Amino acid sequence: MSPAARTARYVAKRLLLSVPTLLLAALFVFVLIRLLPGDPAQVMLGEGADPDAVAALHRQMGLDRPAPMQFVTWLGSALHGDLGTSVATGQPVLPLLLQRFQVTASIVLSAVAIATLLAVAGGLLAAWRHGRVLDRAIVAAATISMAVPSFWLGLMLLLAFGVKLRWLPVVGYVPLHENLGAGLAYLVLPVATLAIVESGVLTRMMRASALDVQRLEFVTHARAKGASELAVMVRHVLPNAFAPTLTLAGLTLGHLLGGAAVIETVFTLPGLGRLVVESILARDYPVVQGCLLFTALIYVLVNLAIDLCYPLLDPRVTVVG
Amino acid sequence: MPRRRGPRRRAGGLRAWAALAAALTLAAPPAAVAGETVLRARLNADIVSTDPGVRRDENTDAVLLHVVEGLVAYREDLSVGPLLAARWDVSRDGRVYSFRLRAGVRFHNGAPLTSAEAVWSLRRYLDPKTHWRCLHEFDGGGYAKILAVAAPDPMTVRITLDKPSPGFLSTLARVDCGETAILHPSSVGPDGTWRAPIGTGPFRLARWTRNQAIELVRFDGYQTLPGPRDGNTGGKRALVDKVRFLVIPDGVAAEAALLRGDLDVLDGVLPIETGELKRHADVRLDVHPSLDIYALLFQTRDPLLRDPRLRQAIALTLDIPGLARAVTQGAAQPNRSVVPVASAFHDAVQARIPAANLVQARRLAAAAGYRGQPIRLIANHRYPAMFDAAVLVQAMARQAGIRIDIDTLDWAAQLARYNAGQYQAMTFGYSARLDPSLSYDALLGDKQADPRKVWDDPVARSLLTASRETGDAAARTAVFDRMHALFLQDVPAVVLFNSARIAAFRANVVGYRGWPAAQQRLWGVGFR
Amino acid sequence: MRRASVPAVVGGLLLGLLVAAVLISLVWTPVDPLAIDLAAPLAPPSARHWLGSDEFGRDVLSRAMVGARISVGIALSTVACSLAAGTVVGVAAGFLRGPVDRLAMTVNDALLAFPGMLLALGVIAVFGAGATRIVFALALAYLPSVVRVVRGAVLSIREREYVEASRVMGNSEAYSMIRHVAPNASPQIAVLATSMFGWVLLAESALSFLGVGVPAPAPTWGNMLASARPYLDTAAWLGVAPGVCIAATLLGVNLVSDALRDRFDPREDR
Amino acid sequence: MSAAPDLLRIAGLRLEAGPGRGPARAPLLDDFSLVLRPGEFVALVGESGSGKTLAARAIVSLLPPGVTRTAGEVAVEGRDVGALGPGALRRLRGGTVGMVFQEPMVSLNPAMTVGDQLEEGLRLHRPMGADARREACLAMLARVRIGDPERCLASYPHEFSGGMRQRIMLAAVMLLKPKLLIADEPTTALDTLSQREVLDIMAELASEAGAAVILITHNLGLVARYAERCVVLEKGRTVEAGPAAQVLAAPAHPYTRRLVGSLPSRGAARRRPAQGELLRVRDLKVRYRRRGQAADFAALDGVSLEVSPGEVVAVVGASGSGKTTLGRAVLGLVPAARGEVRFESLDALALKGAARAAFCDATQLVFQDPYSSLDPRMRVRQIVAEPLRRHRLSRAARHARVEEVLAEVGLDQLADRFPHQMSGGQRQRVAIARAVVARPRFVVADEPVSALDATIQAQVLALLQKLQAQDGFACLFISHDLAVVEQIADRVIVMRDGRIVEQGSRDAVFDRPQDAYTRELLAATPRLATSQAARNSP
Repeated sequence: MSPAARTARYVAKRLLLSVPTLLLAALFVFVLIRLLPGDPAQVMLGEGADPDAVAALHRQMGLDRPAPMQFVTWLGSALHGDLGTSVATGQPVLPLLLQRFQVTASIVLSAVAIATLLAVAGGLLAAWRHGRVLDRAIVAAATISMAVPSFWLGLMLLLAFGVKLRWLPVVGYVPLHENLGAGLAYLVLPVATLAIVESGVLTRMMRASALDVQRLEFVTHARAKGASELAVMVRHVLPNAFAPTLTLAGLTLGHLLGGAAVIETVFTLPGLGRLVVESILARDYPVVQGCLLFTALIYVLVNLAIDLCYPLLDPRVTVVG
Repeated sequence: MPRRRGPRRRAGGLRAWAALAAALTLAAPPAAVAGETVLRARLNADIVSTDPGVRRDENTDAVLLHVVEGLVAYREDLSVGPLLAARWDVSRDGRVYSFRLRAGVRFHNGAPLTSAEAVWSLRRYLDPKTHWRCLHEFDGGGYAKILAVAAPDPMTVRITLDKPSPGFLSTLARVDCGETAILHPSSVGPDGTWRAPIGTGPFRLARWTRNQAIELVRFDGYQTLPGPRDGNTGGKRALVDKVRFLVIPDGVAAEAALLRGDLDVLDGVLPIETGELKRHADVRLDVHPSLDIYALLFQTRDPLLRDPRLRQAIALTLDIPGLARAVTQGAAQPNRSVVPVASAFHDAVQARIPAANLVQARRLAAAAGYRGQPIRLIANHRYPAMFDAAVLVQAMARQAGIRIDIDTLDWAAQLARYNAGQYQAMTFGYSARLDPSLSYDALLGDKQADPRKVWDDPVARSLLTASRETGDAAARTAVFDRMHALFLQDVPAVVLFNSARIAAFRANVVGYRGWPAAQQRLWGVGFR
Repeated sequence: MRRASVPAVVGGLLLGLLVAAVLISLVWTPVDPLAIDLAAPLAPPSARHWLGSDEFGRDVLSRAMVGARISVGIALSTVACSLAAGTVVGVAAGFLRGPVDRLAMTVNDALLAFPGMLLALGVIAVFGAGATRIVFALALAYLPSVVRVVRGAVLSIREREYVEASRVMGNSEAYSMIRHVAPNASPQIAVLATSMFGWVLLAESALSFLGVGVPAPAPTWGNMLASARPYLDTAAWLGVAPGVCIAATLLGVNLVSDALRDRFDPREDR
Repeated sequence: MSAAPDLLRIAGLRLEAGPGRGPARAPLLDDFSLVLRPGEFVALVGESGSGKTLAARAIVSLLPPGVTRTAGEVAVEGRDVGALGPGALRRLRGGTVGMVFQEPMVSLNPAMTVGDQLEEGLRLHRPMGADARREACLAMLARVRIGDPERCLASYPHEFSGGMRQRIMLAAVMLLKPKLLIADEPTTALDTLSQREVLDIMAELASEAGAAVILITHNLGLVARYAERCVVLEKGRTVEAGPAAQVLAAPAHPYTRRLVGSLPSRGAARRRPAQGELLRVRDLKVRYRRRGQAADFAALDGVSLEVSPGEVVAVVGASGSGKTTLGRAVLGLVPAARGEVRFESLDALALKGAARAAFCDATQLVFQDPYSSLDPRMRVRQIVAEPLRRHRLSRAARHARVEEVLAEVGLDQLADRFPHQMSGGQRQRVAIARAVVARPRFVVADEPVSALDATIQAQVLALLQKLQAQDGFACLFISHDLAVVEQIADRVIVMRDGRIVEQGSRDAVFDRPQDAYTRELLAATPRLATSQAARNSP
């Protein structure tokens, strides 16, 4: 079997295996959201609403049918790519969440990429200067960044760069494909916040594995060959020490792609996380169900992508179809 | 595999570069025409539709009332005045209303306003398939049933009711009914589905980017009434070329946007956020008392709280002015009465607020046999005022040895508990009701039939009926004063305050003002 | 005995301070942390309120001290619950393998595929906010990660030679699992526990920020921080105290756990 | 005085750990001097902790963090290494002085192709075109006898065996034509045949290139075979130096004498122990499934053997010969595809429940690696007591037995330690104590001494022999080191590719090997002339 065919088979198998996981996730969401006290019709109509009007809206939303039947119907159409329509706004769920996902993805992908770059640079530098002042400083900075709540940091950055210095806009969002420059300006602060918050743990991970790898003889051997320190760290230590950091970055990515609710709230970004939180609060069942199923799928795909990256880093790892 | 990957990757790269180049050249910033004035205002959540009075919430009402207009509308003092109707006649039996339409009014598509559009609009609202918010007011469930809508001539609309109704016009004018706006039939598609509002308002809807912004453009063919702005009627002049409503859910972020100049008007500022704004010279605040009611509700059927003495004891622990000041940073009016402070019926009887008396509170609690049992008080984080009030109630009751534990639910859950009557106590907010009868109606009723009702007192209920049957102000004042006395005695709830609607705007904005109906109005608002 | 390193001393001091604050708060706080003083809201630090007072005139220092107890209590109980449950499930899955493992991992993956924060949000929406419910919700949210780490550790450790040696002695798999595998997975579990402690402290404050945190009036660092947000410019001290507390505690935990790992892990030569 | 400067001159070198605060610690290396002329072959001999590796690393200024040079001078080609700038130092490393390390498994970068790693050095030191570089690499790989060098360049290290990796390492180093080659225990992790091959190639390449060699080893046999001169180190001090043959034949220093004396030697053949059959293996076959390969791989292919009570049977063979699998298969730790194992006439592979437990009590396994076979979280006393767990013994009796065994292995003072607090030799004693505490009748010892230093190896071997004689258990002794086998075995089984190629009594196999493979193994085993002599003397 060629490596490509083997990879394809592996991907197919993994996707197939994730079907029960996704079904189970869908069931979880469904049960959880239906356990919530409160009624979308009631929330929409507010405190003064007439009970008859609430009941009518309830029927209109299709919520008067037995829950298992609703689940089966929903799942059936979900399998056909139809996630239903929002009970609150009447929008189709799939386009809605794809549109929201774009926002979240552009922030999260760039933030995790930047955090990983920071982590690689910081981790390698710290490992290289192990036990010296620079190492201590990097570890301290990483630890502190892990200890700062993201909403707090976001707010500080917003006040400093948005309100006081007026360098960057503070609210709103422009899709990158509409206007690249303005879009980027809106992304800077949320991406920076998220990158700083996530870089701490990644840096520590990178440093730890770089320290482990540094002890191995091939690193000494590279030095004995006359390789420069930069070459030693970048060519020999980095590729062998990167896997755990990559795993962690992947996990972070998987979780954040499902919505960085806090960051999205602070910076008023129309992202997936805010959509889910708002939908939970509004009891907008189809949106919550759709979003969380989508999130679970993203998580599975990100994990798969990460697993496919390992063989690139470590030739000893092969995918088994 | 690696050998095959090379060229393909290069192709992908080229595509990406091409796309990037295209993005850079095509995506110019949104055209900012020189000299164009844009007023930017904030919504704390996206509107739910563009269909007035149908799929709606407060934000939707506020935005759409810039675009559409009804026959009649509220004036500043909440009385009803003409808008699209120039005048109206009521038949002697009070059942037939004839509205004479204003001449020269045009829809956004250029079509002139005639009785045909008005009849079409009203009949559409009365069709149950439309799901009009206020349908049940007119289908026999509410004050009066509309029997017929007719157009005797091109400029007259005639509505026939089954019985006389003093509240008919003010119901038509209601903001949450979408002012019963008159729309052009092209607002809906051939199959009757909603497309977009073609109204007669001073602005027309230009663009709705979901969850981000709604853009309104000045309607050049608008014909304003003479005189100054008066509620939702009077002179309605668009002083700017565009109004852009930005959806900014987070208060602090919105405030930052205002301070930075990304926003011109920030309506719905939370009282706790005003401290910061007051310190900025280029920001002005507009504080206007609201007709809503914040109250501490008790479940009078609860085994512990069924004893009025315990309820009285709790009420006596409360320093209501202090609480109102702390919760709203001094913006709200403390009020122990169901009749809002801004109401004309709020007189000296209602204005007297009993002072806190911890000694007596302890005595009453002991008399009621209270021995430190915890009382669960439901509150939510969605509305900070309800939450903060709960915190203060807890702290104040504690001073008299009454133990209150706060249960924080999300708003939907609290609402469900409210509707089912499943609580011991909760802090709750009633939205603005424009008449004290309506305010009392929200609380008072048969608990058996409607578990939402907080207060189930036969005398008070008959008084409520009496307050509706008369239009005489003095007689109604007397009724409300008696109800207030009963309310203070029975304490099914402790009204705490009527909140204030606070708006902040940049110093160069002129003409912005709040009003009792609270919905933000951006006509008559411009730049210095 | 090696001399304690500077970071370890700093970490120890920070945690010592925390423990002292918690212990003192059991018997004494400068002011009743729940007592409101509507006459003096948002007072800056003074002789009466060392760290100032909040929007209802409550003493920030006293609340931070009591908040330490609640926040740390929540963090510790969450970590303990989710570690206990996660270890049982993880060890069982790694030990039994086969269909049980597959089923457990499918359920686990499904849970893991949920953003933990949203899971917590949902659980709290269902059961209402409250310290014990937050512990339950967060423990549930972190459970799948624990199961994954523990199971991974179990699967790798059970192939080590000393476990094989135990098998050679004729010991049952269950015995080997309890006597050899589980204890040797403990360093990895301990590392996870310290990171989790930090996550939970932050998650608690994020939940407060999203409005579903520990209900007032009980102070936690998280809800103090969240409710200080509107006053960032006017009353900065409101946010400083809980912010510094969270950061210092996490710093202390990290430093001490690094030091402990250096000290007790025989494989970690310098 | 000769005109050419010495290639290497080390004088009075002193290395210490850390900045010397507190009471003066013993230096890691003290007053070490060595002069090397081009083309010389010198061995540095010593056990773990003797400072031999540090001495070598000091030559290229590659001391581990925390180790500093506090006195002395190191000069390569007349230039002080300590005074070189970073650039000059990098030119020295690899270009002038090449190094080969001990662990072939970790001395090549697993994430880079062999080609990239070979070329990296060339790119740094020998400016030439890409094609010329590739040619040079191919030629060198062929030179170190790597079949299919083209393919090798594109492969990753994990695709090669330890011996091949070490030859690739050698190629990478010799490609740069260094004037001095430092080989730090280059073959310790290899089996006898690979060891022979690697060292032969190394010696050959060095003499062709005229490079001097410093061979760091604890194996005196290798010193005897390859080195012209040798320096013996003990705990950082040079105890003896001189021509290799002379030092080994007539060691002057007591430590050197002890080293030489600790070489395994053949004792008198023991009286044939009790007859009868303790273990009988018939036609045993074990298959492994390899990932991504259709066919199974036969690790054991029809092996039959017997072990009598109290007999020591050695199994020898190169890596991959199936000897370790054999040891595990007879204990039922690896499922057998076919064949039978009878222990005291019971079918050992089909035992269940109590019978299986009884079998486990009667048999034990000593692992090769004393670092990984002891639970790091248990104290020595607990580890040793564990096999007694299921025995119906009183607490006191169990305690007494544990103490007794600990005393026998000489660890009664260390019973409360954790494994990581002990040396390798001590750990292996713990493992042996654990194996014998329940008085088994059969012990499989899988390379029990190959990870240990020479003198420790001798002690542990002696201990094992003593206990075996005293308790009378039978032993399947698995080893690749024929010298050790020669000392301990009653009978020898030679394995290759999962089959037994020869078996017989020790003397028969060693003195009159029948199979060609056995002869090859014997020839590859490094020996001292002296030990040969000692063996031949009565």
